Amino acid sequence: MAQPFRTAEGGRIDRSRSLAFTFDGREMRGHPGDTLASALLANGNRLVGRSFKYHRPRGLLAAGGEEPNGLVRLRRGGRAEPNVRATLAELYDGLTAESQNRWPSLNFDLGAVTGLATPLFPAGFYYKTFMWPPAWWPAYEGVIRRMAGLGRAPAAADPDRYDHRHDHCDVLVVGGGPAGLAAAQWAARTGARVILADEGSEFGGSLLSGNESLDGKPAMAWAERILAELAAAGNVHLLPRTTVSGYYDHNYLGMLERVADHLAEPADNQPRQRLWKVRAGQVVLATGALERPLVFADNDRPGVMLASAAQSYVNRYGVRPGDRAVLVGNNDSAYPAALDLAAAGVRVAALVDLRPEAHLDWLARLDEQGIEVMAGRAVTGVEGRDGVRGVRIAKLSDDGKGIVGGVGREVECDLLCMSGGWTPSLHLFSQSGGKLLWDEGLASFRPGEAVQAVRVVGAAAGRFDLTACLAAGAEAGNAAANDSGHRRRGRGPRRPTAEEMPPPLAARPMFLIPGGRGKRFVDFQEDVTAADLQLAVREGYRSVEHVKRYTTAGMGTDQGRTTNVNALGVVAQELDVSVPEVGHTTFRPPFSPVTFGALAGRQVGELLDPLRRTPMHGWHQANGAVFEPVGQWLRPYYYPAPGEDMQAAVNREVKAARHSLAVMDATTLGKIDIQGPDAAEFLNRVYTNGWKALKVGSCRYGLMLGEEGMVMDDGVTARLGEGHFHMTTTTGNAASVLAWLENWSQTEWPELRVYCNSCTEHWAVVSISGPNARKLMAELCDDVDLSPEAFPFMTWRQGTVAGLPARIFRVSFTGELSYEINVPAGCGLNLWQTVLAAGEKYGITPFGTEAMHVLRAEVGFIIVGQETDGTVTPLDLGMDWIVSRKKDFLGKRSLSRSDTARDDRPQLVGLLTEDPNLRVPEGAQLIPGSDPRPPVASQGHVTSSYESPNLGRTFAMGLLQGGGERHGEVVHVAFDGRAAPATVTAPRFFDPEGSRARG
Amino acid sequence: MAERRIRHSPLAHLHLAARVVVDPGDAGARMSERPPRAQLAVRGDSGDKAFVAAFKAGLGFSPPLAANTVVTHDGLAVFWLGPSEWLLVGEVPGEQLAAALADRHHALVDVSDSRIAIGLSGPRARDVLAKLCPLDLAAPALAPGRCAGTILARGHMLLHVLAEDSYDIHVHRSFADYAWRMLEDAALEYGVAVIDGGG
Amino acid sequence: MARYSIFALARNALRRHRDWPLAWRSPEPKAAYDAIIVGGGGHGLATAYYLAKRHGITNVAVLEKGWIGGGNTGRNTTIVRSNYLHDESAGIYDHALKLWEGLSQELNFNVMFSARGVINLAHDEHEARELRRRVFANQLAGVDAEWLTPLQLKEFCPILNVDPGMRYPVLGGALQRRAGTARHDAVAWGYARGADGRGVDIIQNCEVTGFDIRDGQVRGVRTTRGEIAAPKVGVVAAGHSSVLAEMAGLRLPIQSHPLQALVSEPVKPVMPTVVMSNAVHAYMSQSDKGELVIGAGIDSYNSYAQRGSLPVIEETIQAVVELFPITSRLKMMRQWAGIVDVCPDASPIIGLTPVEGLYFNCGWGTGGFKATPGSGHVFAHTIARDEPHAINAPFTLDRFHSGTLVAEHGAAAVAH
Amino acid sequence: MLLIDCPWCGPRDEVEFSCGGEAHIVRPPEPANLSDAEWGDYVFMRQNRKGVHYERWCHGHGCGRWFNVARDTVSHQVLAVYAMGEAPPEV
Ligand SMILES: Cc1cc2nc3c(=O)[nH]c(=O)nc-3n(C[C@H](O)[C@H](O)[C@H](O)COP(=O)(O)OP(=O)(O)OC[C@H]3O[C@@H](n4cnc5c(N)ncnc54)[C@H](O)[C@@H]3O)c2cc1C
Ligand SMILES: NC(=O)c1ccc[n+]([C@@H]2O[C@H](COP(=O)([O-])OP(=O)(O)OC[C@H]3O[C@@H](n4cnc5c(N)ncnc54)[C@H](O)[C@@H]3O)[C@@H](O)[C@H]2O)c1
Ligand SMILES: Cc1cc2nc3c(=O)[nH]c(=O)nc-3n(C[C@H](O)[C@H](O)[C@H](O)COP(=O)(O)O)c2cc1C
Ligand SMILES: [Zn+2]
Repeated sequence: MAQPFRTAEGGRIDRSRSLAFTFDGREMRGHPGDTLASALLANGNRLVGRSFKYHRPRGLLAAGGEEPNGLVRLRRGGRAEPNVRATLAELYDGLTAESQNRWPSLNFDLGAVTGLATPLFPAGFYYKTFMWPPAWWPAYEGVIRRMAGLGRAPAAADPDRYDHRHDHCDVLVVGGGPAGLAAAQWAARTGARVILADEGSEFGGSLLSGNESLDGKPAMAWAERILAELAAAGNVHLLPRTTVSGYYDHNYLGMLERVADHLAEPADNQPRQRLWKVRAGQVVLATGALERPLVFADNDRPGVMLASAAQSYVNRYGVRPGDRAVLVGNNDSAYPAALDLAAAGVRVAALVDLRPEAHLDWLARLDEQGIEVMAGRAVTGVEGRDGVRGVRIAKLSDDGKGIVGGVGREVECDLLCMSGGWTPSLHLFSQSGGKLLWDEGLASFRPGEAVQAVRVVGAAAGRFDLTACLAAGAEAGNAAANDSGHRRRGRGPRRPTAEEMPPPLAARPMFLIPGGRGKRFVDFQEDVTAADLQLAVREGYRSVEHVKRYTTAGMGTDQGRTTNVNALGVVAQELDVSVPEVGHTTFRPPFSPVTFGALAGRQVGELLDPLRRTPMHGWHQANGAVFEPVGQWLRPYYYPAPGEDMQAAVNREVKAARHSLAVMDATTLGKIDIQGPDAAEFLNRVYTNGWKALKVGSCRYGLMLGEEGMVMDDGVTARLGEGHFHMTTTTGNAASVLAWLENWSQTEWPELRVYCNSCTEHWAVVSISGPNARKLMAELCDDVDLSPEAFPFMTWRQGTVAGLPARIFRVSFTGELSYEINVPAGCGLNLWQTVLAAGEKYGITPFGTEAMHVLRAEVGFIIVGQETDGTVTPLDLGMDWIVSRKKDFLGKRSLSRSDTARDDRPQLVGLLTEDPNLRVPEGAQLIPGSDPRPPVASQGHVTSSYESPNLGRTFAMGLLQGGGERHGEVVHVAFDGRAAPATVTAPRFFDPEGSRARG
Repeated sequence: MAERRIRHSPLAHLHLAARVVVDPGDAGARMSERPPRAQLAVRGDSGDKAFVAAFKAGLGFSPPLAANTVVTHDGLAVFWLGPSEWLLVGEVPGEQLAAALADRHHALVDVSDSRIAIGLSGPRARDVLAKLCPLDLAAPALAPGRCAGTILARGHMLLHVLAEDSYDIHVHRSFADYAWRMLEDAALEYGVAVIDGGG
Repeated sequence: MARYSIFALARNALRRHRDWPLAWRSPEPKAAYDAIIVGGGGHGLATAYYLAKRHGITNVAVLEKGWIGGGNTGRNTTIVRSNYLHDESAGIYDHALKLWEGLSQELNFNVMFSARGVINLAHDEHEARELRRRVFANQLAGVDAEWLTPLQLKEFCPILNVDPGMRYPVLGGALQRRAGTARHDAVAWGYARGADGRGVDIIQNCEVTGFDIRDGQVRGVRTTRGEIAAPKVGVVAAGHSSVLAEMAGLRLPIQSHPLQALVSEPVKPVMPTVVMSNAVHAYMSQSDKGELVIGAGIDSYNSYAQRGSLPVIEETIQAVVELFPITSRLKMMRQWAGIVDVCPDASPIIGLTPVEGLYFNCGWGTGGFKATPGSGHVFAHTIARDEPHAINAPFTLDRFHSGTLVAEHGAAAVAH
Repeated sequence: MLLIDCPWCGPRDEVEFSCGGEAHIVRPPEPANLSDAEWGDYVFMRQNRKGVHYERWCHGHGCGRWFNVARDTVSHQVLAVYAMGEAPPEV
């Protein structure tokens, strides 16, 4: 298949191989080395997309990452990716791409009718209309939403893998053009650890697209030599296809490596993309400069292109972007571009120089090629809708603000190349905190003083001659390495010399070209015209930030890379101030859009967050447990028998605990070993109750408060020795309680001799509960006297259980006779299985967290985080008995604040609904009356609500205003428009004396 | 009842033994589960000379006092975890230490079952680890023989550098499955071989 | 003030949009005003608007150190809802929501308030309990709220992942249908235009550097553009509240943290509502322009730099990809941060201070955008009458002494 | 991502630490003798400086030690790191 616009020779493509691809279903061919953009052009396909707002036909403006128009949907199915820059999409065999933002097709787009009504759609028009009638806004909004947006998101999940990678280096060089290569070479020669990253598929930067020479040879030959040297050096990491996307605090940079995007799909186990997170000692930014478009009427027609892009297409890709070209520029760049085009067989109809005088040296060279140069003139209009057919060239007035001598002449052409000057690429420098300074000569910003350890070199620093770029790169690379403590021994690499170029002639900054009637686009992607910017200013949106937000200039996927400076120029002109007075908007990461998948890395799906497993986890799984997430743990929620629903299973588990024997995996409880002569004093300060009198061998329940007086955690702590305690915490708070203890002991009470060590992970805990618990224990343990007198409630013993060394705690969260058996975690499964086997005769039943909750609620035990929510004091819980009056403790003073001491605060109560079968939802509200219609002031809420097979009815607990004094009163439980009467009771429903647990 | 410990590995459900190969071939990463070892947490003030002397006496050699260092002696590795914290792994002289430290403020906690170690080695071991850990693995601070408490993805690890391309990754037992999966996922790109973790 | 309408657009189109009036003037500051508002964010501008409109106090200046709306008003994820837990909070946020519902018409400026619903997901029993508690509390307070099952959620938001095998499965969610989003910048501009049209001077690039306080009474402010006198000064400076308080010799219980957000590239509509998740920490909506607007968490340290860090963004996107798997191949287009004024009980402070004539409105933290109209409305009342409106009476500074906190942590953990 | 120089372990990434807010707050020795206002100030009022901020960090994923940091809240530059109990340095 022919590629009509492919040059006969040249370029960095592999002509020996041909690749097939499709665009909007049309089959075409290209070569390895092509991008989708260059291959489309080679096939004569210029129309690549429709614009955001007006749906104007658009072609390629650029050849690199700054491309605003050529955004396509690449690949299909779960691999479909919207908004891909065709200029960065490397061609592979079988590539499929689709155009975007058009319906039904790219050539015939109904959306373009909005183009007819464009006068009604100036900047910010939507703020001024769609307000009437108010009820219609959702409909208006629906239309706006459908018109806006660019590509379509894929409909299926992404099959690819993404990787993350940390790295550290002495010198990170960003940009592998001549300046960056020189910097990397010089830095590497010192032995420093160097990373060189470039967005492109090949290193070389602008050298890939130009045809400069170094030491009399093609400059790329030099580049290849340096690359070979760097590749061979052990201390250099070369990262092509890697965009440095963000420059964060303390020289931390984010980079996106496109590992497999140039392939049809990643190889097995190969990530598609990799996010690098680099902490760099020193950074050298050699990010180059971007050519600016010129702002004239209809400057967005397909076939209008940056001069450097045209050069890139012919030189790098062997593609003629047109047959007959006109070039227009305000600086020297258009001249070499004209020569390169001519050399590639493009007929160059004219070169239009905005400057009053042409560049004489270049003029001579163009003359040789028979190219007409027209100075003091500008392109003021473009013919052709779907592609350039000709341009209008008129004479500029002396001040450049008008046209003189009529509308000018029309020149036929199908390609218009423009150069509006160069903008150093300073996004990363600005992100690093460095200030940008306006440079009048460049008509752009250049880097000011650095704030972090960063240097800017080459075109990014506003230096455009090759020799100077190389010198600056070398110097910066060397200095950066020195600053990171590495020095070269011996002489530096030889500095190449570039061929002599004609001396530059000052550019003529001109942000707005007069004449013509069509729209003058400043931001191609966001469809923002000069008139939009001017309107914003006229309406009072004068800050550059307001202009941006009102017009959306610079807010597209390219973040206005090619257009920001032009926009500032237009705004400055309208405000009649200088550009630096206007200032610039903030550069933010990322430099180029970064795939969500890459940001997420491998922490998706089951690796999203650690899933903590107890030693018995596998058993629970194998035995059909339904799990509930508690923090990072998964805990058995209940164990349904075949055919059982949750309620039936829970009832069965609850009954087993009350009537015979049940067993729970309590391993997830937090456990902290506390040792030291001052351990008891320490506990006295962190718990509300007293600890000094606790006997060795005994346990005590404790409550911890924050300094604001609210319950933070609870648990049982045992005294193992005079200065030795074993504290337990709730599952969810294990880490935060340890941190809390460390915080106080290290920072506030360093004089207390105490050490806290987490031993949560060391112990597996099997908790057996029920009237038969002692019998079972007796079978498993023969070295502890289990009699109630010898081993009473709230004590602990060291012993051997099932042949395992164990700490046995006689504590109970279920209100039944219970033993919490702690064994080294590696033996946990073993103990669990032994207990189950031995308990079989008692019908031992494993129970999950739900049954545990029912059991503890029946006997009125609270759960921190359920009965409490960070606003509840121990007094609110009716736990005055645990609040010491004698000593100070954390949070104590807060309890006597005027509000906290009020007696009508929400207080914990029991609730028995009139209907014994009604299980009210947790969270339901408590109201005095029976009418739940709003507005009703709530008096509290239900914290826990269960069905109890032991009580033969439902029951609940709740926090009720002044509830402590309201036992016996009937209140209403309000939810979902209902109000169910319920009697307020004490929050204890079963075994009020607590004799069962003590038994 | 006589003691009869049967220890289960927190990685048992992964059936690693069945995957063990003798020749890892060209796999970039080799992973193994290390056998369980006794572990003891030791607390005391490294600024207290008498404590340090007693600690040394209890060990029979000088404990590591510099940050992120390990002293290994006769089957016992002593890891510096912090200025008042060490982890002993291996032939732990528990009673000897308790006796030696009796007069100084200290804490000894048996944490033998708290952590397990995953071995990671092979030509790409460092690359694998660098995916999950923010430390500069090439820095002198992590030369062979050093250790560091740090991050492994969203978990915590005690990293022990055995050699240029060989690490022991000590993780808490409940995180072992997560750590293994994360490491293996990170290593897939380079090829993974499960090898024997030694006895 | 010329009215905005489709007819005005058509008329102006004929004149090539040359004659649109200024949305607001840019006057030089006068020597004295009846009242000064410090901070030209949404809350400050709304305060000025209601002072002029409801209280007839028009000799007012809004002093803004940068550009109006450039603080958190211009950088928030625009979630508007009123389903807070406590009656005090529901009171002020629902007051605001009612004002939102007619705000475009009131201001004659389309603020694009879009009642597309806001969903809060529950991923464990604890979250489900807390969310349902809120639903029930809201039902009593007259704030619309309903509970959706995973299947109903999927229907309401088809791209949501409700696979029971998720690491943190979705157990259900609370939906407030009247809630939604609004166009944040337009809120500042609409109030500015409305206030300016009633005589308020909006003075940008004017930083307050000190207060003139004599005999316990405020007399005016010092600014980078000179001294300006006023017997009443209302400070609405969000992340900078502590800095201004210190100038006035006051202490606030506020910490300033960066709160981050990001947008994806614009895509065609995929996200019909707003989804917020606490356990899998992220929240997401889609703007009318097409970007997915995603909120992250706060960075843990105090900061006045409006920039955040990469790890917070990574975690957020991990959550987003988990909740919305089809977003994996979309791309982050821009990330930024705002400085939020975090109060210990996650509720604002609105009212009088020990200095006579000096009022503070702050502590909105991560969730004050939604309150903008209501906050401005009651703050104007507070300034005009020198006493709080019933709606803001609970939000005193004194509550940190008495302990009468309005603890909205549960409702505010992902508080936007 | 801040780089924080742990006094023990050396420079480590911010994610290894937790930030504990303002440093040098002393718990009142006799809380019972304080007024509600004085106690409230101790519990809730915190410096929130724009500029140099003295704060506490804990190296939770490393040595577990708390220490003090002087940091600029605008530039995020870490100006000093010093031990618990030491007086804040002039920066
Ligand atoms: C990323 C992010 C996401 C958020 N998401 C939501 C959300 O989804 N929903 C929600 O309800 N809320 C959200 N919020 C919170 C919300 O943005 C704020 O609470 C709200 O906008 C505060 O408005 P404001 O007018 O008080 O403050 P701002 O808009 O910050 O205005 C304060 C103004 O005071 C000015 N100022 C400061 N100091 C001085 C001085 N000395 N002199 C003069 N002027 C001064 C500032 O320049 C600023 O313009 C979010 C915030 C952030 C940062
Ligand atoms: N005649 C002129 O007016 C003119 C103008 C501009 C440039 N030039 C020429 O261009 C050359 C400048 O060399 P240079 O090395 O400074 O720049 P360069 O343009 O050659 O190289 C810059 C490189 O940085 C890469 N890059 C940019 N941002 C990046 C990022 N965020 N992440 C990764 N990679 C990124 C680009 O892909 C590119 O390869 C000189 O040869 C000079 O003569 C001439
Ligand atoms: C709701 C919302 C939507 C946004 N959409 C875009 C967008 O489409 N394109 C863009 O570049 N920035 C967008 N931004 C980000 C702004 O450009 C800007 O980053 C943010 O307002 C913070 O300001 P700053 O970056 O100038 O400090 C959006 C911000 C918000 C709050
Ligand atoms: Zn440390």
